[in-house]
Amino acid sequence: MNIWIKILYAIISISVATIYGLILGGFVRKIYARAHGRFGPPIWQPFLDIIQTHGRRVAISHGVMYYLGPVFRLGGGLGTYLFIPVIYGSVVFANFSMAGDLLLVMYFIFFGQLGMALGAGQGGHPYSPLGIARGLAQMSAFEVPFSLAVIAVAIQYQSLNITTIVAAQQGSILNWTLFTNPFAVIAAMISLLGMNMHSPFSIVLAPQEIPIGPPIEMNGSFLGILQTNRGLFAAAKLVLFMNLFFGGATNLLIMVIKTFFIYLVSVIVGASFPRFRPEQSFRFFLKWPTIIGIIGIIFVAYF
Amino acid sequence: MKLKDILSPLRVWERAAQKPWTIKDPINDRPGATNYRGFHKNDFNKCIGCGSCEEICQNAAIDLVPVEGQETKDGNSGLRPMIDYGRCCWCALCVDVCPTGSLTMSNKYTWVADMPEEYRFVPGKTETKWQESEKGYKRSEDIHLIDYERVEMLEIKPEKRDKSFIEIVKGYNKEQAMKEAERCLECGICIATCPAHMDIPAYIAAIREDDIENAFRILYETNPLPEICGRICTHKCETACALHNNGESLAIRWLKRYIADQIPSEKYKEVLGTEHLDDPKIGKSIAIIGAGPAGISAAYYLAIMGYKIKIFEALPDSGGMTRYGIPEYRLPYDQIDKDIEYIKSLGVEMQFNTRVGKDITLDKLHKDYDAVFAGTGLHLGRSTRIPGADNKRVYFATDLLREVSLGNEIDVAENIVVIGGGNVAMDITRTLARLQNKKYGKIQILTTSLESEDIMPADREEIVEAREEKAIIDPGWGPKEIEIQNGKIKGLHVVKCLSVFDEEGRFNPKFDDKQKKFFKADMVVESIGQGMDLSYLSEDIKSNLKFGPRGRIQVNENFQSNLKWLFVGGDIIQGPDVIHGVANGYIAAKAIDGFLNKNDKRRKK
Amino acid sequence: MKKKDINEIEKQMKLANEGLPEKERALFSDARPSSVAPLNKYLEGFLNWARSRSMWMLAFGTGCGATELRPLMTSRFDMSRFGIAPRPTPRQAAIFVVGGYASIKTIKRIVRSYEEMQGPKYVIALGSCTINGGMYYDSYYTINRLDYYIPVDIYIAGCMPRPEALIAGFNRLKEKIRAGECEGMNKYTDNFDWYKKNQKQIIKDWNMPDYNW
Amino acid sequence: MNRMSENKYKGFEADRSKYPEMKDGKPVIDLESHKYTKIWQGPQHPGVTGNMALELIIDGDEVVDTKTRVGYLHRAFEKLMERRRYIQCFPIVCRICVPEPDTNEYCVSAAMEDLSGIVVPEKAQWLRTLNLEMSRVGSFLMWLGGQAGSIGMGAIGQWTVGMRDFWLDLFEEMTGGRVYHMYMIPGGVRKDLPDGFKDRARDLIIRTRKLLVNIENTFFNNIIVKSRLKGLGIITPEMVDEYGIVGPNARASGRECDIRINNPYVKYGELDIKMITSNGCDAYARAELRYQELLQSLDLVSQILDKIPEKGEIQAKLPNVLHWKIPAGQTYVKAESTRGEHGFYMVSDGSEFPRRVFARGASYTHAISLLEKLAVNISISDTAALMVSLHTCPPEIER
Amino acid sequence: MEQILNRIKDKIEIKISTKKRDDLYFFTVEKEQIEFILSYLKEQENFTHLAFMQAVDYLEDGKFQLTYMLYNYKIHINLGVNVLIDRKKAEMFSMHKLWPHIWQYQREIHELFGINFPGSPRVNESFVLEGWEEIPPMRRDFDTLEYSEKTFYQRPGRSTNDPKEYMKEKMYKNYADTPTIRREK
Repeated sequence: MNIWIKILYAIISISVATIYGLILGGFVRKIYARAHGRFGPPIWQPFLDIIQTHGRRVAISHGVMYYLGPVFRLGGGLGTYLFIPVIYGSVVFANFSMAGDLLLVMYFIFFGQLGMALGAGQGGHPYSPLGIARGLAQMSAFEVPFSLAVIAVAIQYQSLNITTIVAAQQGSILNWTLFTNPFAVIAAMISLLGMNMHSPFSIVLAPQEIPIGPPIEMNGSFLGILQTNRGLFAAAKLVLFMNLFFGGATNLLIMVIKTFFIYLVSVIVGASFPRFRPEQSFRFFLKWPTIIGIIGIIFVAYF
Repeated sequence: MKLKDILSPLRVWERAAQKPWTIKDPINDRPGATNYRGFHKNDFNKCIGCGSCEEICQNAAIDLVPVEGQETKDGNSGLRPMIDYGRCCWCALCVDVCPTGSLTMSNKYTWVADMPEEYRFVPGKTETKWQESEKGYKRSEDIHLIDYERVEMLEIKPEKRDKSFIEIVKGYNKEQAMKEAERCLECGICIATCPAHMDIPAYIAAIREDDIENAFRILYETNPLPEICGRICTHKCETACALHNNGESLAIRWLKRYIADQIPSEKYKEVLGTEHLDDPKIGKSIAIIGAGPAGISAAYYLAIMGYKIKIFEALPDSGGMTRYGIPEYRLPYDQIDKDIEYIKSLGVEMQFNTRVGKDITLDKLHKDYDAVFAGTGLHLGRSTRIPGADNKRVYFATDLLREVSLGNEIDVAENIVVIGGGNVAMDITRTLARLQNKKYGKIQILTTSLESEDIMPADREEIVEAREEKAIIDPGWGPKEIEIQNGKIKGLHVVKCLSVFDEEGRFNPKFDDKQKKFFKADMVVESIGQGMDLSYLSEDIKSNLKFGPRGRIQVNENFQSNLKWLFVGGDIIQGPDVIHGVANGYIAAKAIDGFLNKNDKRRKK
Repeated sequence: MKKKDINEIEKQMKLANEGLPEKERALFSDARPSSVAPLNKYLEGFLNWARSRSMWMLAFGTGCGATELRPLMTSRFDMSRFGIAPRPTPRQAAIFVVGGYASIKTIKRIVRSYEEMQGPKYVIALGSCTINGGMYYDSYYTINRLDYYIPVDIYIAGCMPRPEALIAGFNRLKEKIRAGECEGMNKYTDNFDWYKKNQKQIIKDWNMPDYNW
Repeated sequence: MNRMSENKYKGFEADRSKYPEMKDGKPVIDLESHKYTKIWQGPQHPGVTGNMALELIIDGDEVVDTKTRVGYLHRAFEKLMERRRYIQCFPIVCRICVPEPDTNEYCVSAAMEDLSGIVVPEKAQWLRTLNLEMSRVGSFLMWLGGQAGSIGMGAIGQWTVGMRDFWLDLFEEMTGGRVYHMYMIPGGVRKDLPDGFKDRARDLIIRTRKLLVNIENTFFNNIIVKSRLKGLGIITPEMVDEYGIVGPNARASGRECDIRINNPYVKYGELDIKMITSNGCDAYARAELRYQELLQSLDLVSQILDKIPEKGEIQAKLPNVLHWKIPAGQTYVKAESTRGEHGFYMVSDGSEFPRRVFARGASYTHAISLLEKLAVNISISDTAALMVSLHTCPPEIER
Repeated sequence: MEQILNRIKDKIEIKISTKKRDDLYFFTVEKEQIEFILSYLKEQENFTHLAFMQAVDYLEDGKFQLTYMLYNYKIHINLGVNVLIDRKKAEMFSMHKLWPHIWQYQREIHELFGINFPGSPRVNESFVLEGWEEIPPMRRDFDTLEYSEKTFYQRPGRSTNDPKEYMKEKMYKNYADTPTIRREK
């Protein structure tokens, strides 16, 4: 296939994912609002917010790294997304899936955060490093069960290619990892809670504790990029989970339904619980999910 | 760790299934509550611009500003509150304190503006969306920030007073006076209404401060007869009182009396600072005809300005109508003396039993003195001129009152009818009632008037008290004829009076001839007004003098007649009442001072 | 022009930052803020539309007014419906709701937060206290007129203005933004010296840079 | 107290021994060493009504030293009242505490009545009681939301603040004001209850109870809430006197101090009211106690609604308020607010203006002396929760 | 309570003692006795709760009155202890040994009244005021309105009319002032 066509497809795919991610974000806000007993913002509110942030006349910068922070973050989002095949069998949404892309994706999930840490650190506000410390620590923590789950999946399907993993799950609903290896899925879903940073794992932004943490100094277009990335990255994560554990999707509608329900888990937990203290959060991830993850591996490896 | 603690929180989502609380359109869906304290409204028809709202506003948010179309008149300053919403805290104290109840609040509460200056507005004038709004906070009748009830004045009971001429009203004691003085709002609207423009709020404030001497000095600034005025003033100020709009007006008259009563006569000079006035310095002298309120007032102010004064009085004592027209139970003679003795002590000479025009001519006064002030008053009675009114047992009230004051015996009949509805009618009614009671041990006196009870010119309390004293008041009848048999009066025929004034406000009574009544009487007293006696003016002067309507001498605003040296004031010009006389005398005194000084300058040139 | 003169002018264009200790001056910017002209009509119109639909408010509740912001944010009034959202940091916020009286200690923070906000920025002043001192007109520690210290776009009457009045205020602000009438930020930079003078007159211990970039 | 002896709470007691240098009982912190970070929380802080700053020295996530900075809301009420007539004082005092203004109104009115010997009519007393208790409900509701919000559970805050708004609707009907009621004036109250008020109030009580059941399920039976609030900010019973702690904070440490019961004012003596105490001593115990008190307040409101007389005077006669002088003297009137003892000390010198008015707010010691002690050795995540758990209301500190 | 008062009267001389209500008493003691009396009340008589401590400025008498409001949880009675101190030499003993939280009252009084409390912790730290340069604002001789007008620019353009003067102007302008009394000198 021509590389240009591939790039064109990738752009389409990215746009769709970003728009979907943002709409999903808007929709989730509405769901939260219902739990609060109110109507909530319109679902296209995230788009308006992005336009508005980009429309700022002044955007103060704190140095080179400060520019790079959001860029890295978006790079992380893009990187994550671009190596995940979104729709099984579709050419347009195949992205750059290749052998071993699972490892690459896992790296990119981390990558964005690190970049952000650099940029936010340059902002100079004391709350930024606090937030970064929390964010990185928590990420390291939830990475453990997540990695264990991924390892379990890799062992199970004997592949590090997401497309292969998805392909292996086709056929029947019982082929999904969810049913073939429930322990790994539970471990992964718990770490997804941390990854989505809804309560009780919203310790990074935590407006009541460290006013919004790392992006405290981010403004204007910097923030706009971060927000765009939030849509894209959310979509990427959900698609990844869908692919790894819920049998992937063969068309857009299934993708939307599946990812929405995956996201809903975070939302349901998020509205019900307050925030953990940071160390509680770290301890939590290193305790139950890790054990479950290990059980998952043992389950795949020996049964 | 309990499983319940993990699962129970998920019940948060129960709420999601319920209807949200959110108000769909908050701006329009939610009017303020019925008594919400929203933006201000003001009813200009009620507002009198007293400024109580300004006074009580703890944020200094209210200014009083003149408003187009609101005229300044008696009892209404013409000012209206302008509220600065850059200050207001919507505590509604202004609404609660408003004595007229004109200031209220709507239940509207949304006002957004770009410029802060917009937030100053005059409720009632500035066009607002909420002026017509019905709901909103109004003053509750149940709460009292201001006392609308007067401190009760102690009076002698009717059973005890109806035989004697001792003073009925006892006057306030210190505690009562302080309490009454506390009710004052200090708006000052009454000052304009008082003919003498006394500084009423100032002396009431002095009472509150218990600084009677200062209060007394304030009284004497414009009124040298506080004891007299403190008892029998027509107290027009009290009708203008802001409290009058929603309750009983302040007892200004009684407070004035309280002040004057507190100062013994020997301390007058000390308090007023007039110890060393004995020797007139200017060397000009002024003659005053009539020792009534107008004359005495003029004399006092001229005297303290350093003129030499001589008063000529036809009757044997000073005071004019206050002594000879007002019964002693309202104004004891020693109180008149207290006021007048002080003025005498300033070097004012008084020559009694000297009728100008008879004992001494006006021309001579003109020749001997630099200026003349005439305050001769209304001493002649007016007749109804109905058939039978010329009988000898038909009297004028003024004549009878004068006789009583002079101590002469009056032939009181058993049945008396008084015609008239004014204060003089009440005075004569009650005087004759007392005399009847003394003579016959019972009271059979009836007073009738043209005016129905609600428009009777007499003071309410006079009517009430007269009734308490068992006199019968039967107003609303027009006298038709006095029935006379054999030269003796049998009674008075009256017909129902429907209205006294016509639509244009002129005196033009209408009667209903079908409703008739007959009042049995042996004696009839007419008290329908008084006339002036200008016989002291010589023909020569009379022909030079200009006269105004109703036979009154025409004077300018300084009570100067067209003969520059002659000043006229008192009942013959304005009134009739004491306070106008005092005010006239005061103005005339200053005018005389100005007139003489001006002449001085001319001469020097 | 001589080089010396140019240096002189450049020096005048710089802010003195006199409140800062000597060694810290280098850490802070001493450039003057400059006004930014609006873009061309259509683009600016589009941005203004977006700005009016996504109003990010600084969650700095100064004074009593903050009390009514809570019902506004929560279920009964739910301002998020109108695109209004609180932001915990001034960098991201565009609307400053000054909720009533501002003591000297607070006005210092208000000025600082306002300057840290990135333009275009709008100020809504709540209640009597910001207009003419309100009930604290005679207090020695509260300001009387907010517009002497920062430019104000909208005033809402009340003490407190109810949430409904606040929504009406936001609606009016939306109209103004869409009409392109809210140039408070440029007004601030254009009259920078005047505002600074007023601020420094009441904030006696000025220990921050002259302009908080 | 039993809980106190358990070992697991010991770790949370402020223990400064592990810090490098101590001088005069205080840690010496050298910021230049780059070991510590100085950070300001506030002046704005969600969960706290009003502006108050915490100057924190942190070591990583742990707070090493705290200083409370107030003054952002200083309006000099006491100075202003010295130049206001007595009647003009009551609109201004309610601004001292925004979520619960009525206690201030009551105290200042009662102080004037006490000094001038005015007796408040029966019905006015009942209306005052109703108003005070309703304001307690409103304040507790708001606090509950604040406590939940401070640890990141937004839903509770959304519910309770929304519910409080319904109570504000009742206030609006009753008093004519939404937030600042300015209802109790010296001598009595300003308005009688509107028609149908009692039914609406009873209806709202039922709705509030329903909501509270929901909150109990979701907030108090919540594992994370328990894990965060238990053991946080322990007030030992000995500290109660040392720090002048009052109200729910002291009651949660076992001290029986409720002015409504100990020194009954208005009509509290005629109501069936029980002292609620707890021995938990920590933030969770305080939250639970306040929740119980909220339920009790709802009960009291319905009791008052039953007992309130239909007819009667609502205000005693005052002299003309424009020149109302109060005889010289001094008095101290206190009432139980949601935060504890709220009192007004008023000194009159016989003139038309008060000589001195002092508003004693419960937060005065809670937010400064106590908070500075408790907010040491805790995670920076917990400062907000701790601050809210003491129910600080900064405006009544600086006034 | 009477017994307690009698016991105190046995120990020291009380100048003025008033019973305001059944649960509120006040008495005045000398400055030197304050330390003793407060510790006695706290230790012996169970007045363990210090509700507040405040100052009142009696400018006319040249005195500050300090009030310590104590509360007894056993008998539920408030007791106010007043002390008068000289305004010129405004200084008071610090009571922070008895109640640790009193330091902040003392800090506030120090800032707002300018009364010194030697030995009180952190007494010189600023409490509510920041950058204050005038005399302590709660003193009676500090005029807050004047300061506010001078400093905070009231919005111009307001003017008011006194109804009294306005009506005089409109209705009886010529009714001029009282004639002056001409006296001999």
